[in-house]
Amino acid sequence: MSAGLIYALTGVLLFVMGAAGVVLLDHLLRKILAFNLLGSGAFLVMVGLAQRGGGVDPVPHAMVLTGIVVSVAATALALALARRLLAVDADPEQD
Amino acid sequence: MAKALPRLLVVLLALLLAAALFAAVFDLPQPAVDLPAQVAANLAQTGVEHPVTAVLLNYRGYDTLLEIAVLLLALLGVLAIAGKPATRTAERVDPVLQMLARIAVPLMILVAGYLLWAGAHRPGGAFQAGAVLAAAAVLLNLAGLLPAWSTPGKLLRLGLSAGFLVFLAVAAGLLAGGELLRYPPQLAGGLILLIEAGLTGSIGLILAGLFLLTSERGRSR
Amino acid sequence: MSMSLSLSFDVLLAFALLWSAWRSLSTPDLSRAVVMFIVFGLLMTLAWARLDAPDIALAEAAIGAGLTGALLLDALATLRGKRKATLDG
Amino acid sequence: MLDPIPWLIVLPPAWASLAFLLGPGRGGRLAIIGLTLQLALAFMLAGQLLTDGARVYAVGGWGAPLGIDLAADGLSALMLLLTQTVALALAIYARAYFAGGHGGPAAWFWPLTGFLLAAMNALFLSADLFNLYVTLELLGLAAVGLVAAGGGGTQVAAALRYLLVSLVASGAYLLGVALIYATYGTVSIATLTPLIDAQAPLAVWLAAGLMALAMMVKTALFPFHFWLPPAHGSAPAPVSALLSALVIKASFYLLLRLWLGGFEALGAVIAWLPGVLGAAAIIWGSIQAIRASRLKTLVAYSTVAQIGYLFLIFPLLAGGGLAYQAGAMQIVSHGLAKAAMFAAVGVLMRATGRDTVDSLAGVAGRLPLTLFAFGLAGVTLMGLPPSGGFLAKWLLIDAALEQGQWGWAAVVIAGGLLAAAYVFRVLRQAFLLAPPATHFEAVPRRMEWVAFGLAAASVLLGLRGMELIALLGVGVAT
Repeated sequence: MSAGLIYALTGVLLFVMGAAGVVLLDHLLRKILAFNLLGSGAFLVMVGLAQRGGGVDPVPHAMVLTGIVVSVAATALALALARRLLAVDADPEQD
Repeated sequence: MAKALPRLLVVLLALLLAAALFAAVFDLPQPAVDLPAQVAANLAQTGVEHPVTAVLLNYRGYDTLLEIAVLLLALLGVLAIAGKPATRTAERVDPVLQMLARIAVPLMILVAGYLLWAGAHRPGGAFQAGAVLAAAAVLLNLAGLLPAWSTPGKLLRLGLSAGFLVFLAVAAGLLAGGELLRYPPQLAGGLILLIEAGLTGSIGLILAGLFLLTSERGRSR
Repeated sequence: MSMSLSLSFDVLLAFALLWSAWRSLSTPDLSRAVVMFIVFGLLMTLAWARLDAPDIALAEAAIGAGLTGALLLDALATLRGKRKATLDG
Repeated sequence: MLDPIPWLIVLPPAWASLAFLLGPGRGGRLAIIGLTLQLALAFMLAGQLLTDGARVYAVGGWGAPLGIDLAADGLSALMLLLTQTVALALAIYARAYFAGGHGGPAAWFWPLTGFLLAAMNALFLSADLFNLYVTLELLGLAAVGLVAAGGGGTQVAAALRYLLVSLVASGAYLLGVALIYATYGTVSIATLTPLIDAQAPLAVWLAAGLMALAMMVKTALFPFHFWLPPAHGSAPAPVSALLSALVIKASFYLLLRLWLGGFEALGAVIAWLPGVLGAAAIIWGSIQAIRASRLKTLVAYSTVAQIGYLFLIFPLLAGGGLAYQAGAMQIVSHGLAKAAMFAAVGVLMRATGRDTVDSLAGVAGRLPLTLFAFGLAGVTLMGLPPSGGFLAKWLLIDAALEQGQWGWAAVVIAGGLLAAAYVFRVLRQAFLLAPPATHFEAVPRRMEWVAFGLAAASVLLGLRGMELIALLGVGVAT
């Protein structure tokens, strides 16, 4: 078993954990955490499986770099929305 | 109680998916296409020596162009929902944190410069450099040395979009003379460095903005 | 020998990743959850280094663990503050 | 000769970022100039494809699988034409709708819309699975930003739910891409298509399942439609129109592209499933639309129902008849009709100052043009001749009967009757006499004319069906 395969399998479990978490958890912040786990899982699968034979493949590296940036952008937007929702709920005049 | 059954179903589905994926992982054939070999074979024409940078800014540079648009878009989204800035009472600022920030921030700017320059030959590049710049801005904010932002002015908007605009201008310029994002090999190194420099600044500002636009720490009224 | 040693490190790291991920979803205290998530991000940095992906490791450390962590902590502080304000008010 | 393909991708983000530079509330004129150019480019592309056949464009000059390829065929040209047409009309509408306002939802409408179009144009032209992932994320964030803009409580709640659903779906799609790359070493659709057959390893089946599921969720197919009515129902009218007419079609387009491209050998096994879900969507969405008390909720549920027709084509694709053409026709006619309907609803809400169906009494006398537009759009949704909707449904029924699958034909007919029920519910209310003290706000005439123009186009589309089917005949370049 190669390192790539170990991390790919870890990625599978992280993805599944995150997906179930987004559906099952109630708190918005937890849903956002769960989505990030799901994303990290997919990234690990991508790089891990491409390198299951042991070599290094720069193509998925570049894809995951893109993915990480997309994911932080989405997380920031989600957090901003969550904050706004709470601000509106707490103080309806802000609407 | 009524929710227990669907929840159980979700967990079961998740486990089933995990099991199927495990089985799939152990049953993979040898890929028909050997992309790493092609990446290496054409590296000399890309203008950079580091294969990841070659993929990111030359072979698949179009992905990166769209990705910067994603970042800019997230910032736009945050701007679009911003309400009236909430006011906060004066923050206690930790003097140790403040001293740390004064020492660390110049260092971080140096590191960002190095990462940008290093990207052509070894690990590093615009994303990492921009992220370090953003981290420096966040640290300054936490130390009470940089106020949070409200609506950005014209100059800041220019800074935020400059990286994307430079990238797009290079793309359009190359397009006018040939094909979208097709660098002439002798110019590729210079153009990629130009793009990366623009991206570093804008990525730094955008990532910092995602924090500073939502944070209420020391927001000026 | 060193092969199996590094593989056992990988297995250990894999368990640490799964454990921190699980804790960040399951621990009842939200701020602990965020801290566990930042730990997860740092462990991911190690994993990328083990996968010979230093570019991703750098980005993960700065963006994944650093910036996302700061965003989450700041959001948490605001959520706490708001809740307190509504309770007091 | 000018190549429209790269310019269709470069133009929208260019005017979007310039609009951002100009500042809050600015950029409307820029958008209309940009969209006019884009519409001309889309027509040019369609003309070139009709004479020279489908085309591949290698970004960066590398060519797949090393670089990213773009591909234009009849279906992508049709989607591009629809998108630029509807967006240009809605831009004219939005200029009037947001006139005078620089804050709230108007502040960043133009840059957000520009990036939304950038994402759609890039998506319709991409032939690379990972590049498509980036366009999907771009599209999702732009759409969420547009829904949330202004920051009202219900909007933000709807946007957050929309964002989470969209992100999880994108994550599933990305995992699918990772599995495909692990199996074949490439993400280029053209390289993959000949490699995938029914003997493909389990990873490819899982990838196909994950990606198809992701696209069904993003298209809001029943039972994944739950996020759509709040998001489309709470946004400002021009935004609802963009989302309902165009955005959900983008993920459907991708599903169709994957189904007919790489995954054709795999899809045949479960083609009945999207069909059944589509049938359920038609019935469920229509019933909810009939019962809705808010006008925009009614129209949003009508979208849920109309999406269902798109999925009826999957069980019919493999057999005889023109199911593929029916699907494309439904995309275009619903796109025009739903944009018209939301535009009309925006006028009605502006005039009455209320958003319930019951408050429409007396509207017929005051806003006959807008009501006529609503009715014409309704004709398309019901599938009455000579509308585009009629042609789409007629082709569907024809394919179903030719293959002996008469059940699908029955669903199409039932859906038409149910659509008539909710359309006439609105019209009947509008023809009632208004209570004596009712006050109507004045609404810019331009908004009424845009709604009417779009609705008329959706009806007249049926007369130009042959041209569209000819364009669709331009197959994928190899």
